[in-house]
Amino acid sequence: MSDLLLSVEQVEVVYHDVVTAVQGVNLTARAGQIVCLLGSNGAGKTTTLRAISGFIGLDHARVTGGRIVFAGEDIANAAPHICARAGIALVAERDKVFEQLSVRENLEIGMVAGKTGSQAAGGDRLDLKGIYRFFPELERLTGRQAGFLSGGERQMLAIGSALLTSPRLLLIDELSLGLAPVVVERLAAALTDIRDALGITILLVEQNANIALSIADYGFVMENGRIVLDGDAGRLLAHGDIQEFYLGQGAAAGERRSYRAVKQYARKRRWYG
Amino acid sequence: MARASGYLKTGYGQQLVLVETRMQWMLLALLAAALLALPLFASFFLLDLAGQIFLAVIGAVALMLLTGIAGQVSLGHAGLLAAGALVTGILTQEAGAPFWITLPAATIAGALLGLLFGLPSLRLKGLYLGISTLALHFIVVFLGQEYETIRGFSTGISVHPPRIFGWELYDPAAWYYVLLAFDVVVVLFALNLLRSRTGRAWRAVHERDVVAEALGVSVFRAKLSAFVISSALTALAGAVFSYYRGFVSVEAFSLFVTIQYVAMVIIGGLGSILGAILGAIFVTMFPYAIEAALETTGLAAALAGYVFAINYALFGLVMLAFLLFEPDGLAGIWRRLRDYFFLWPFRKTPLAGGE
Amino acid sequence: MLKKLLLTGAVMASMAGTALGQDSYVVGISGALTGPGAGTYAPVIEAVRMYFDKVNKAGGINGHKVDLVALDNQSNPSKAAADTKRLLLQDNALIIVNSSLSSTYEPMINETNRAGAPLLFGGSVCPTQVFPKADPLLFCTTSFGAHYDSNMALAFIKQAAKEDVMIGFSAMAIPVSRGEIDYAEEQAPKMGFKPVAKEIIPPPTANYGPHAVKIKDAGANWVYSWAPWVTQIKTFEALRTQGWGGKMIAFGHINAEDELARVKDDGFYVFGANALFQEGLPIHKEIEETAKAAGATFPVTQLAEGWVVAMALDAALTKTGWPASREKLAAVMNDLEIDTKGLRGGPVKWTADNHFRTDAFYRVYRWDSAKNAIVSESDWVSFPVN
Amino acid sequence: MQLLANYLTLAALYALIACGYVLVYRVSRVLTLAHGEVMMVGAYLLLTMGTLFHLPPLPAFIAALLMSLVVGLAIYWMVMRRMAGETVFAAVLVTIALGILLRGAMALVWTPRLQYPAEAIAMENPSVALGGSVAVSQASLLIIASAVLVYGGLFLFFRHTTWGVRMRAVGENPRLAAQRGIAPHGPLALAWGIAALTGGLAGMLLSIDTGIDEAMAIIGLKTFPVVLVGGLDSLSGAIIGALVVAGAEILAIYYVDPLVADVAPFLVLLAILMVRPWGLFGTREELDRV
Repeated sequence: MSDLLLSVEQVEVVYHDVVTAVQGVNLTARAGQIVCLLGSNGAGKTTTLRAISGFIGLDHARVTGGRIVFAGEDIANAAPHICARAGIALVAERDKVFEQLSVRENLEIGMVAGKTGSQAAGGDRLDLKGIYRFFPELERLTGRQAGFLSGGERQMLAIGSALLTSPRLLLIDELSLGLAPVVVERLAAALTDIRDALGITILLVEQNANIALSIADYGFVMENGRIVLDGDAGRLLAHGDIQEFYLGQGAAAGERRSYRAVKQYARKRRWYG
Repeated sequence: MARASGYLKTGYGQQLVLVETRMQWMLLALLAAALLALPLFASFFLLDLAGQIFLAVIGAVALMLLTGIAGQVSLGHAGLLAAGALVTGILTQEAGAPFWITLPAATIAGALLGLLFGLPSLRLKGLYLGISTLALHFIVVFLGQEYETIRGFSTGISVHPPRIFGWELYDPAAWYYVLLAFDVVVVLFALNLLRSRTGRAWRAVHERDVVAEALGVSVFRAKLSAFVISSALTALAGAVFSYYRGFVSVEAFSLFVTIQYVAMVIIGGLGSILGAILGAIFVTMFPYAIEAALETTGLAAALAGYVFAINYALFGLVMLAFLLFEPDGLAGIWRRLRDYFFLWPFRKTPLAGGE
Repeated sequence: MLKKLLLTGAVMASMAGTALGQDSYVVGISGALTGPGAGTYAPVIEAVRMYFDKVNKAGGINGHKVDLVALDNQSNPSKAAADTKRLLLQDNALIIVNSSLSSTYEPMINETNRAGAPLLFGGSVCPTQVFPKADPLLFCTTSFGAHYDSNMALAFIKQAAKEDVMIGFSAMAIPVSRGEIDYAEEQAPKMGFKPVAKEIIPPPTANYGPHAVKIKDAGANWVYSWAPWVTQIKTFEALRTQGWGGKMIAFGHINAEDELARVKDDGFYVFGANALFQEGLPIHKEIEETAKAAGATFPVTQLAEGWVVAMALDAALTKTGWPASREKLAAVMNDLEIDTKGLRGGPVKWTADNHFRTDAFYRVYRWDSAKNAIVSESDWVSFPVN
Repeated sequence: MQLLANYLTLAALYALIACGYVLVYRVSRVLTLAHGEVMMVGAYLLLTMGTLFHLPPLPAFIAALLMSLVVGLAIYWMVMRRMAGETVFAAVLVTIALGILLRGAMALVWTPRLQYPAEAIAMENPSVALGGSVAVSQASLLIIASAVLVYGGLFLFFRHTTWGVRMRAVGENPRLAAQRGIAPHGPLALAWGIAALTGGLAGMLLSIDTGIDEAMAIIGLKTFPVVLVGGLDSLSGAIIGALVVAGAEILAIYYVDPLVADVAPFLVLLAILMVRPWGLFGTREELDRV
């Protein structure tokens, strides 16, 4: 476990001093891994992600229990820009790019801040060229105002800009949300490339388990503010509950049942044959 | 007004009751007795101060309804006061109208101005709205000044004390009771308004007008009614002011007056009628308190030429302090104090994780 | 000095209800000690205070001291009304003095008339009620007075101008100033002048340029302004900036002497009723010495106006004798001649229907760059007031 | 022609004042109502440089400008920083309170009477002939030149410098900026600093022309319509706003009645807001934020 980069230990997050959003969350990511965090709406995935990136402070929430250890330091409740400078980059679900800035300026913002951040473990310092290598589309659009980009282009720009802060850990919230399947596949492939090339750890929060598990090394499943299941991506992909939960026919039809419902169903099936 | 706590309401009727407990009745009676007896002891200076406070309360309650409750920013408050006063002055000068004509006329004029300047609120929000109401101020002052110049009232328009059945309202103590009665009526009116459909609509619009619209509140009606009612009350306050002081002059309604009223609702605590009253008391007494403080500490001699500047600077400082450290204002402080005594010796324990 | 004044006021205020005037003359002042306009009015009140400190030290008037209760109305009409009520009802003042912006007049007149007390305007513009046919209770010693000032200015232009006069006017957008300039505009054609421009300028104006351009483009070779000093001087400076070569006459407010020396322009005339200190009359020496001894806060050049107010009060109280009452004092003031000892061109004389002065004396000054000093353009000129 | 020169002077002055409002608004979403007072601080600092240190014009200006910058930074650091996360309305009220405080403090330090910084720093303000019969004061020329320089400088700054891009980023989306590792305090403080610097400069130049007293704060207030006409978050809008409002004012003085000059800007503003509630160049969504 020497190459453990991130470890979330028994974390509890409380909103407005009253509402407990997640409780006893345990999660780890090793250097160079792609880890995914699955769960249905409201399971607490995003809260966990925002706790790691320091953003919950802006939403009147606090980590009230447990530790978030990143590269050996507890960063629970640190301000977002501190987390960013420590080497954590977040690609949020909304608020992806500065719409009034050009593509180039968006990327440069990352670079500016990246000067103070830690260098990607083992990787060389990235520059614009490096980003254009992963996302050639952006080079073409370099002078374009980011507000006019398509959804896929925005996502690429957001990832590119985040990468330029030289992170060691890249957090991505809902990579696939609202994007065409072709684009999602393209992005997923790029993420694998990025990991391979830069050795960056990626934590992916996804509702689309298929895509996530296909590129991830390890996966966690959240339900009602707790981690209920974890394991190697391959094993999860083969796990019956996950099959039922995310990949089954119901899921394909757009109906995603909760993990608990799936468990109950499975139990009933065992009892009643 | 203190609210009861610690017991359950068992019917909707109880929600609508203004005074809930016997204790509150007693306190209110005590307060009323004190207020009624004050002129028997107070010097002229104190009576006049009380009169100023009573006048300020009307204006502050009006602004509280608009800004604190309905959430519509207005920087035209001094303009509306001026409008009410000017209508009174012009009617007395040109037509010799008695108070029972001028007061309603001023109120109606205020309502019409409110309608006119509430219209932008349907399209404008927040700061933009504030600035557009600022235009109201400049326009009223401009018109008032034109009138004063053209009619040759270069030093202001004189308004004679109101006559009621041949009896002239001039004595400070008499004014005290009249203004007190005015305040009681205005405060009761405001409190009742807030419990009505209109009041609830205002609060809803304040929270989020889009949602309010979706819930079936007519945003159009709510915003306009807030402007109209608040402006009518404000203009009425201006008219009463002109009778109390016996004159009208646009110079008496500078932009600083607007700021003072805004300060009253902030310092008092946005969203509460009690806050408006406390704020009016605080802001009106503030300069006198500073002068008294300077004098008792012996600093008056050293700072004589600077009293105005000191007052001004400290006023800004206090307003700033309230905004930064006590956003709930005096009403918030009052609630905390009350809860503390109410619950003593059982200290309130905050919810887990709270501070 | 001012400190003492305010302290007295404050102490008086705290002694709510205590009857004053058992064995002294009580004079109430409601003026702008601080706040807007204080620059003009505070020196007046300070001079009055200095004067009576001196008088009291020398034994008072008719053997009785003069109690001065000065309240700071900060040019706020509402506060002026409250202060006056208090001075009359609580402090039992014999007479009230107003030295403040004109917006405070109406409320104060209301209160004093009701109480039957005389009200003296000192240093602030004289209201119309003091001119014939005067209100029995209102009086004024202020050096400027509507209509007579404009008559004087126009007469001076008539005498000084060698060419045909195309006259421009400048006023501040306040009723007092506008009214007077309207009057002057009416009078100008009667003097044979051609009024070509009239600019009414809002008080906080970022740029006087556009207003000046209008006056200049209209072809004015003389400009007359009767307004607070700011408007007068800024109009003039903007005109000069535009390269205007004409001459301007404006009223000499209390800071005129210092300002003439600052602007140093031969074509800028000021007229007024007070003799400037550079004339060095004995009365000027006396004021200077008193000011020095009392540690005055304001330049001595600004104290003449208030000195005249004090002289008037002194004369009125002396003639009233002891015991004094409001009625007695008012009766005396309805027939009174105040010796100004050269501060004015002649005595200030009040009669039953004239509470301004029977004769208005004026003098015109300007900067003379050849002599590098302020020079007097004319000797005292007088206009009968009726 | 003379009219045109005066028009440009007034427009330049308004633009110079307005850019402070826009800068602060754009980066922190706060409409500052203390800008007039900040202008006055600048002018008084210039005065003090002359009366206390007897500096000649250029060093006096430089020193006063630097001190204005510090005043702006201090305002952010001591007051506005605490308003993070509060409602926009509360923040605006804080600036009102700040304005009152500053005005009182200035009256205490410098007295409220009319004073002349030009005399204090021994600066001549001659009339400059521009050919024909057109002449303006030297200070007017300086105002026009400063406005051009300041706006040119700001455009370059925002386009091409790291800090400029950062300020735009924080202004548009402070959360995202934080995600990219930008601490919000730097750009916000800088915005207040530059606003105080440009406002102070406007105040100083104006005071050279007309002296300084309390009325200057009201001139700051009269610049509101300029900013709102152009759109609160747009620098180029501020230029257009200044041209429109100054034009309305000058036309009112020249062709209608000088008395209307005070009201004209507000009438223009009302008219424009009725048609485009977010100003000529403002961003539409801004309306929902305030």
